[in-house]
Amino acid sequence: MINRVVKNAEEAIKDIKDNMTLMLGGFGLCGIPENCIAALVKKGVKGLTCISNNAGVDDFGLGLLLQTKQIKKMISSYVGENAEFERQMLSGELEVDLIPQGTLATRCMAAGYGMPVIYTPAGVGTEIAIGKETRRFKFNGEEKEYLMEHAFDADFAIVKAWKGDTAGNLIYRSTARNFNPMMAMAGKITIAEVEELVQVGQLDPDHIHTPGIYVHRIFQGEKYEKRIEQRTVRKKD
Amino acid sequence: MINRVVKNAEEAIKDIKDNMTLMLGGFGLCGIPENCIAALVKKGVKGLTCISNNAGVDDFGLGLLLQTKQIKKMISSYVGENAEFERQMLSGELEVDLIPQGTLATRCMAAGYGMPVIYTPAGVGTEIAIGKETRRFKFNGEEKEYLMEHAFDADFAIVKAWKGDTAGNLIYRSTARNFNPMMAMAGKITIAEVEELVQVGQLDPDHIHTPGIYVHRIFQGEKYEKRIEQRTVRKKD
Amino acid sequence: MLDKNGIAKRIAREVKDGMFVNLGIGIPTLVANYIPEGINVELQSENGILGMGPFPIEGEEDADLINAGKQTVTLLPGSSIFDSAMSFGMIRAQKVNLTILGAMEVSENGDIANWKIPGKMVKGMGGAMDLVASAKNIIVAMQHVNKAGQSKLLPKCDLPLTGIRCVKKIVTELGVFDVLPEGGFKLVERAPGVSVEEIKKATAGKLTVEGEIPEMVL
Amino acid sequence: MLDKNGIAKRIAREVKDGMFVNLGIGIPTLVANYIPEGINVELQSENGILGMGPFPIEGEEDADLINAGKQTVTLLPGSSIFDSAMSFGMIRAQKVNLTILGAMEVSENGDIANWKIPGKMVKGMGGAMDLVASAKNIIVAMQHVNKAGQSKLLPKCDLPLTGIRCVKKIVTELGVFDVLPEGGFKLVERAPGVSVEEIKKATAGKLTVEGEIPEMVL
Repeated sequence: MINRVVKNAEEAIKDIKDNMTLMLGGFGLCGIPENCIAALVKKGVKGLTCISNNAGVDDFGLGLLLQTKQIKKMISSYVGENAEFERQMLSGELEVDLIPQGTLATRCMAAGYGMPVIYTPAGVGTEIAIGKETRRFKFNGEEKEYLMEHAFDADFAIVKAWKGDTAGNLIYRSTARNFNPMMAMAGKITIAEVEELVQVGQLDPDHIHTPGIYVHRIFQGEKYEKRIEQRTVRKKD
Repeated sequence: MINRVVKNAEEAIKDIKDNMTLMLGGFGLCGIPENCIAALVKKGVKGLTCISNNAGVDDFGLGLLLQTKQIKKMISSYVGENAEFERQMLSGELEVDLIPQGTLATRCMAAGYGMPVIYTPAGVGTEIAIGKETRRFKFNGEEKEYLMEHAFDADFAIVKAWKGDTAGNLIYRSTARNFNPMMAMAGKITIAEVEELVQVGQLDPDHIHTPGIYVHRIFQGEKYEKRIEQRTVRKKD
Repeated sequence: MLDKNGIAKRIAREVKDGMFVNLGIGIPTLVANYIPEGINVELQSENGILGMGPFPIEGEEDADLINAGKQTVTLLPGSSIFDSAMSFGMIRAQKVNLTILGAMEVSENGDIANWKIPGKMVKGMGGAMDLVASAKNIIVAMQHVNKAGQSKLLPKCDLPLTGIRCVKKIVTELGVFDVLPEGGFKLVERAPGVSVEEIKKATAGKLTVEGEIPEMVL
Repeated sequence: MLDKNGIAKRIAREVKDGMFVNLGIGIPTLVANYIPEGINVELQSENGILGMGPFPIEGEEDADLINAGKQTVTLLPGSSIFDSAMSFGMIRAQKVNLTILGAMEVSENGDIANWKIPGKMVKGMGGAMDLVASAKNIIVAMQHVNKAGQSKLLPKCDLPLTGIRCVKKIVTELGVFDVLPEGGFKLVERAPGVSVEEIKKATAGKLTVEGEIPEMVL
């Protein structure tokens, strides 16, 4: 097996440079690469384009990189719950490309699956469709219009998994999976941080969500906060 | 949960009619729906179009449906090792559409993912490209030509899994996975036969390969032969 | 007049046995509380769940287990987890039978606007554009008029669209409306204590009222 | 002159540390036996394996675990299993670094034919068309001439093509050849005991021989 282990987040991100394009896994604050985000803040790399479904909250997740103004452009589907984000966007400091969530997921998948473009009906007839090539196709017995959307082209993908092995194989836990598998497949260089790094042979090959071929660097992260954005509970019956 | 259980293969395939299009999972004889194939032979339904990577061997797998001349057309990537197949094809009794294996897999995936077409470079410049729309795209920094390929449109998908639960969730074992997950997603009606059918709650949600939403009928198969096509071994060191 | 729970309760009746249902944020989320016993449905959450359960009992929240509204949830026996590409794949491939979501505006021909108020609110569309572009059966749960007192059932949407010609049914605090294939809102039921006149006054788009309109019994 | 194992042994030298490699049926399969100690590679099998191991010990064959040639195999620690769509996805996305496969014919410009003899053999292309269309580094392992004694290194392929302008290197029983970007076969090494004259005679396509050609040492 090919060993993909690096020491820590600092080493994993050492060659991320100003003005690069990064994909970052996670949905809200769930399944985000906390250690790598902290290391990016510390490194101070600037002018980043970040492809991420959300932009974190003011003081956690990608919100940390927004506070330090390291992000030039966000490509996301939903950016609510973030006052600093809103301020930067409205003042024009931050470029924002809002795209449908399924389009975001599928453009990542396209990159990972070697498909230069995909077609989706999401956004047809809306401002999302402006300037985009459209085409009618029949699918499932129904003809309708689709938008042509391009595979993302990211320098790095940074993902968070639950368990990983030294060969880079990853297993996610529950809905912390979300965008992580597609982004892992889509990066030119993919960095994975995991809660638990194990030796090869300890993960069941049938349970691997992301095969190690997609993962160039892996390390065991530390001090996961795993903050909950909307704590909702019910009373015991 | 929605209960997807049917009694047996006969009940599962009861509404498969002459001249329908079926997808059948498996690679060679590995991971094929043995029970459903037997039931289709017994039912005697004719004029079938079968989308399957291979065509079995003379006396097993889809070879059984070839013997009884129930198949009108095969859409496959590799059909070697099957004398009756060759005879029917050369005599013109059997229509055969040979397509690249990745194209076959991806046309199934496209159906399951609601993508009317996909682009692939496989077959560019070959006889496979004849009559197909081509287009140049840049991917991974390289511009090249791609073929447009359509999502499959199958009446039924018939797959084989290792374990399944009453809600239709499926887990495959080792390389018996192969085409089964994509085909399960692609059928208008999907039938799954499993070696072991369990109650809901017994499969780990993180380990499910095919969510039950794709599976319309599930049953526990019997008497799996699981024949090995090429038994290759080494001596103990 | 219905309150939020009333709207949810009425919509719950549209949920049939064996359906896979996606519930949006807000009133749609409440629908789950009113699905009748004996009706087996599975809830899909577009961040990657089928078979989503209720909120967890206090103390059992799991940061790794949230719904598309980022709320902590639970999994029912028989649930499955998948990635976002598969999630929207099953939405595009129309495996999800029913989508219930909120709206700021709906037009006579079924256009919906629910993601942006230019110059004011730009939180993003999330998965809404994907859902409305693909779902075969879309029910909108919303207030009949906005905070400024203007009707949200319009001849044409003023706000940026989320999707076109997609809404099939609308349930508001005043009643239930079918969006007609040829265009226009057809009044199907009145909310308890609401008159046809009140509904007409609150509806800017073309409203069809045929015969006696029954008052709903919840 | 090399036998099949000699060809495999020579090709094994092209396999570098850290590579993901797809081996075709026949001679390419033998390459796995000759990868030097200390060179860590992972073998991909397009039916859905990364980290494929050797054939099983007698009695330990598993019908559910086969390679793309339908042979029983094993998994190494750190292997993973995936479906055919992901398998060809990683091939198209060029995550597999090296593809080694057999051929019936190769042309000067790197075209390859290996799946069909019209009117005679039509077994299908399997995954070959996908592999040659996407792989950045393709090495062909084959006999230099066919059973009729005709060269398989041609100005232009006669048989139906599998892919165009894709083969980078060819290893036959007679020697090692680079396919030049501008077209033509460049002789890189002679097999033990084989003369440049013999190679010239057996090669129908344009052959470039520059300076002294070393005899390979295996």
